[in-house]
Amino acid sequence: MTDSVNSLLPVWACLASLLAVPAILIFRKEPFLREGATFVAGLVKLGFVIAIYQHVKNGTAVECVLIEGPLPIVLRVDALGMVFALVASSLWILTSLYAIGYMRGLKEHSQTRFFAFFAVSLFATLGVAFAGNLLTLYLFYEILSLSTWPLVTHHQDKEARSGGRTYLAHLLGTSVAFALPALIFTWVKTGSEIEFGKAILESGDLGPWPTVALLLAFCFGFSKAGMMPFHSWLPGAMVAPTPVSALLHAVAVVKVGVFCVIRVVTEVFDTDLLTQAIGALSPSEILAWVAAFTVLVSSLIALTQDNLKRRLAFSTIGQLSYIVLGVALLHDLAWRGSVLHIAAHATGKITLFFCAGAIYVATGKKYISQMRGLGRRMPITFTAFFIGSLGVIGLPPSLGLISKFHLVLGAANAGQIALLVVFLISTILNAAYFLPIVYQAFFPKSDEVDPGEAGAEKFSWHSVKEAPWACVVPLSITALLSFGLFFTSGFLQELVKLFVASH
Amino acid sequence: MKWFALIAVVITGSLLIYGVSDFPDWGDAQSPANAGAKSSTGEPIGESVSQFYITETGRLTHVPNLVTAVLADYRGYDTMFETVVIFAAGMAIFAILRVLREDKHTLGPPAKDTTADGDHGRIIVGTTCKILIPVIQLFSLYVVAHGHYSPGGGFQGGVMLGASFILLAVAKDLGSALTWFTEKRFMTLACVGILIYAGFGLMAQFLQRHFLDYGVLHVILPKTDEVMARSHSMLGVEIGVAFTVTAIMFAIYANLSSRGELKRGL
Amino acid sequence: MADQFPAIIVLAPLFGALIVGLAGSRDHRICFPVVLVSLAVSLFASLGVFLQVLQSGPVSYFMSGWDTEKSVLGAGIELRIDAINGLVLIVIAVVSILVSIFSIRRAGEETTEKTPQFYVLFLLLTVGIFGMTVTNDAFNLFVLVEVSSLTSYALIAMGKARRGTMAAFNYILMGTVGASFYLLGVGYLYLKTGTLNMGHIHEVLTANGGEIGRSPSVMVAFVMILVGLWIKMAFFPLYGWLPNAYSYAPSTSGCILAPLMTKVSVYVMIRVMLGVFGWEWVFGHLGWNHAVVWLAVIAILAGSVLALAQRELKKMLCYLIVAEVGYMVGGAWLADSEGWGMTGAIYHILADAFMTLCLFIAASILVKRCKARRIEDLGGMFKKMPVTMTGFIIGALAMIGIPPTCGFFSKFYLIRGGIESGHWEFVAALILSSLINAVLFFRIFEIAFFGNKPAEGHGHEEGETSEQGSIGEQALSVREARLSTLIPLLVTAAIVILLGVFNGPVIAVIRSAIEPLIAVGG
Amino acid sequence: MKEFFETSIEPHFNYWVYVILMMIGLWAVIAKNNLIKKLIGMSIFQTAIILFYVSVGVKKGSGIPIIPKAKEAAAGAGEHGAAGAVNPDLFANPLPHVLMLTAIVVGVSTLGVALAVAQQLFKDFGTLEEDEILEQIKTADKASPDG
Repeated sequence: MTDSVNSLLPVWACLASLLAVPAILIFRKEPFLREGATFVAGLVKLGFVIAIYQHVKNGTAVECVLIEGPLPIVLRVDALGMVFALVASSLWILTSLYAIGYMRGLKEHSQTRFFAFFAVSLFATLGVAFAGNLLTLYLFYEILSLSTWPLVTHHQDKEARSGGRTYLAHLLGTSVAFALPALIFTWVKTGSEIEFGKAILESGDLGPWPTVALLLAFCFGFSKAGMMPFHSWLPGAMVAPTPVSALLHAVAVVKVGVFCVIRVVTEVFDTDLLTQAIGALSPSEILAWVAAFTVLVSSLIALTQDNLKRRLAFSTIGQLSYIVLGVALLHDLAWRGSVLHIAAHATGKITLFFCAGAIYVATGKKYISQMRGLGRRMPITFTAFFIGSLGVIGLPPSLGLISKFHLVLGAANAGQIALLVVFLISTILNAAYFLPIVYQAFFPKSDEVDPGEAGAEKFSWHSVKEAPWACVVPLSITALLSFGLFFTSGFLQELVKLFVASH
Repeated sequence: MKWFALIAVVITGSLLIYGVSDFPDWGDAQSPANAGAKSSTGEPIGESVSQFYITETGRLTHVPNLVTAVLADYRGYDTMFETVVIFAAGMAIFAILRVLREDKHTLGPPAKDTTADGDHGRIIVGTTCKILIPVIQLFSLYVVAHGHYSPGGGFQGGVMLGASFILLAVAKDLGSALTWFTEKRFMTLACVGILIYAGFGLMAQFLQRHFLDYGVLHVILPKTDEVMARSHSMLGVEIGVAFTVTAIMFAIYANLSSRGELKRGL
Repeated sequence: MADQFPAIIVLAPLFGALIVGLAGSRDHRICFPVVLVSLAVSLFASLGVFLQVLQSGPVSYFMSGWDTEKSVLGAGIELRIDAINGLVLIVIAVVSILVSIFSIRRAGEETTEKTPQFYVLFLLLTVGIFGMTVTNDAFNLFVLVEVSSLTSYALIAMGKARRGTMAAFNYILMGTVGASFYLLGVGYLYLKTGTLNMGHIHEVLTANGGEIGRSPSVMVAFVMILVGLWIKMAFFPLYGWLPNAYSYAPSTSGCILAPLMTKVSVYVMIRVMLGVFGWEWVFGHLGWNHAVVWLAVIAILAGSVLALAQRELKKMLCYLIVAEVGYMVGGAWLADSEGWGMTGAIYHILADAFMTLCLFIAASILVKRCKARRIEDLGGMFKKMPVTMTGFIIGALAMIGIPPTCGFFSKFYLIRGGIESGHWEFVAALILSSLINAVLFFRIFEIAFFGNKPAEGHGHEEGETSEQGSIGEQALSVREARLSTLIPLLVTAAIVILLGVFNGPVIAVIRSAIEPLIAVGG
Repeated sequence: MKEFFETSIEPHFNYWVYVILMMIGLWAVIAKNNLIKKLIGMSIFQTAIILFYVSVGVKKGSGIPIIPKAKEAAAGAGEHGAAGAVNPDLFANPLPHVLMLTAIVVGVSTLGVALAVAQQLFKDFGTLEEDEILEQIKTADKASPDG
């Protein structure tokens, strides 16, 4: 157990973005002030998060009990939450910048609504990161599902609506049907104990089969983690504007899902519970194999996708399951890898999404097959794309290397050779679905003009320029971040060690 | 529907009969209802309310008619709401039926012309009513006032008083009954009746006692003690009840018979 | 003064009704202030008495001063307020004040010159509901049930819709049969116990090892009372009167009836179960909890599925009420040893009153403003009536059970009760109904957010000026509702959230009140 | 049969009658098609309960619950009984009568309101037969679902 201090800082960190909502609504006629409000809120939020970091890095948790009673609402920041909060709040600022460029570049409608719900969803994301008990976690999880729905369906057309329906049906449906009963069951089982900080369910509380059922109920219930078979909301949600896909479906929403899974595995179940034998397997191994299955299948599906954003979506599903898989290994090194991979994948994937969006803004192209030779016209974008994909694949120099290294080591040390192989195969698959894009963009095989395209649109490659600066700058920064964190990952590693040490 | 009704009736009926099977015999003076519940060993559980009423009412209220005493004093709160129920019914019928604006669409077919009976009928009926109505009204006042000593009271007297107006409306027509007993008057009277009732209760509250605790009113009523104040106040609330009942009985008749137009009667 | 609070709660609206009745027809403008003041007095008295209860336990008030010193128990009529009905009283007062504010302009429009009569009936309805909640006399309860029923028949039949009149007629038949069943049950009890005071009846039934309680006629009495109350609260097989009655009633009537009538009936059922027959008798001797919980499960599912089949907004909400009644009855009958189900049911009474009110006010505004009886007519409402829709969404989220609204927490406690008592079917039904509600309401949100038909293409618009863009199917004349209707809506929405966030103290109060009742049974 | 009659029916004769009366009323409420007949059934139903209550209060050999010279009796003159002032066995139980006075009033009020609603229905639909009213509602629904 770590020490803890009482402070209102977590509350302010959460509220910073929520308080921006009225400002955004008030300035709905003044785009500059409106987006200014978003920025200010983002900076303030990051400031608060950094202020909390000063406590957390010393191993003290920052706690704030909002409501007491049998169902308390508690914010409590520990190292794990800190990692996630740092990632989410810093990337929000960049995404806001990018969103301005993207939305203006495409002259999107209802921008006020967009920015307002964006701010709400960040509020919920930090709420999840700082949740001090299962109930608070669930509460912010649901707020996040609801506040991102208007973002996903932003285009309001038929495709967006059906995407939105799938989105809600999966996220809300699974959380109510699986996570909520699991949560209440835990609450009942332990006599109203749902606080994080030590294992909620102690060894001997449950038999092996109930453990498996409860574990899977939690993991499928928090279906933002995208584990198969409850993954199909993610590709569906790609109909959203790219900044949404970037922040929410590479960073906030999906990471909230895996974050919840990490919390559940590490805080709800005692390790003894997860290692009870059921035949040849243990509950954690069952979870690991579900995740491994997801990793492989989603990577294979990603290979077949031509729509860039869909390919990224399936890649995300795979990467999320990496993290789940790492957690399920129940090994220190693997846990460190998992948490680091949250940051690594976030920076890498957000770069990739930014690039996809920039390409769309500049050319209107969505499909990979249309992007041949585009790298020469948009060198910055595609260089960033390359760096981002390195991060996701786990090649040096990127944070992804460090996280995957830990994961692989963890698998080896835990004696799970089969799962180690899964990691390796999927890394190859990752490379197989990312690198050709970059290759084709820079070294087109055929001529620049695709004959099929030319007939229809008379599209001229020569007119293509880089996307507006507001798009290019953020994606450059995130690319640099992904690159730079490889060298400056020390503070993250410290946090991760703190997290692992506390369990 | 018939089959459903049959099933419902059979089930309910047999359930009720099943409950009847362990009732005490009819007319048993020692049944729990009449003499208080007793355990199998014959020990009483709590005190019998019914026996308390019979043995103590004389001492506590000086009212010979136990029904009146229970109605207006012990369970006076119930009775007040009983009056409120009547009042509510009057208001409800007004709210549902009353036609306030001349609206051609809501007008039904015109009521039958009652003069068709001819003048002979009118004269006989009219004369009889002239004689009967004052007698009825007088008797109803007696019933109200004498409720302490004989069967009677506010409800019974009020209904009779209302009936006398209804008789007038039936015998002549609604219009002539309404010329004196106008809508405004009977609606006001209905309110005033409950106000009298509740006012007695409220006065007791102002004198630091519980609602409807008439005993304390002896400080207001002249020449009374605690017990007689109860007796007198009961008369007061009975009069209030009579007001409301009279008014609403007539209101119900007037609205129903003229389809809410308060013009022509039946 | 303070010891008169229990009587004042009931009397304030009564005198208000009389004043409105006397003076209202001269000048309609005095109606509303009188209504507001009298209800505010009731609220004040409710709060006062609730504080007394918290400090020094249940409060008894003997009408006509016939307390146990001057007479025997049961000779006079006793009002009795414990923590649970203290809470219910506050809810009733708050709900009725909010509805009265909502009705300022509405009542005049919907009742054409019968405004004073409307307010008289409105206040008498609250009198009846308050009275049902405070009384400790089984027969007095019947009288007050009739006061509230008669007024609600009239409030429903006042509307112009002829289907409303037919619904009111059915309601009268069902309601009268229900009340008569109740009366009959009380008669059976009186026959066996010789008293009408609920506490006294309980004493007699449990005395000497509960030998009187074991007789068949007491069982029949319980069944009669239960069936009577089930009709009043529209529990599953007996719900037929409710949907049409509430959906075709004038909106102000619907808004006061829907949140209060069923909820108070459920409270009365709980009071009869715990206060008259007792925990041990109902769950130990009778032991029908499995059957009733299954019935509740059917009620929940049937209500939800029927709601799904509706295309009219208000009717959909009415079927949801049927489902919610299933929640409460089921929760009350879970009979887990720590009484979590009962706690959840009581908390849900409070929560559901506000949830229903929130949705009904919002639905009434929508129906009125844009003539949108049907769900499809709500296209683009979020743009045109953002405040109303915000209220609607909060109410809807509470119905679905999304934290931090009160609907989530009540479901939470109910599910806990289900798990502890091993009624997994009830847990499953609750979750399923949550999911159905989610489908139900998000169908509406989608239409309200984005218009009726999907927009053509991507809806790229020129800047901010044309934000309404792709939605405009409805006439643009639809604007936000009046302040007098928005204020109650928003206050209700705020309560829905606050009651959820601060559920802890409420639950603590409920627990402290029901724990002794459970302990009595052992 | 005779034994059954003597042990079950005879001592409970009033109660049997009330149940039968009540079921007649319930049958009419559910099964009759004409709304006024339904209301008549409802009244029978309520009246049956009144019979039940009044039967509860009966004591064999007692008189009406009016105690002449109440004051003197209260003062302890002991005209009627040995132990106390008044022998309760000589007077019928007043409570059921009071309750039924209330129930009668409630019944009358309900009937009044129900008749008003029925009259309104006749104004709206031109008939008081339930099936015809439902038919009209159905056809109106088909014509314009919002009506």
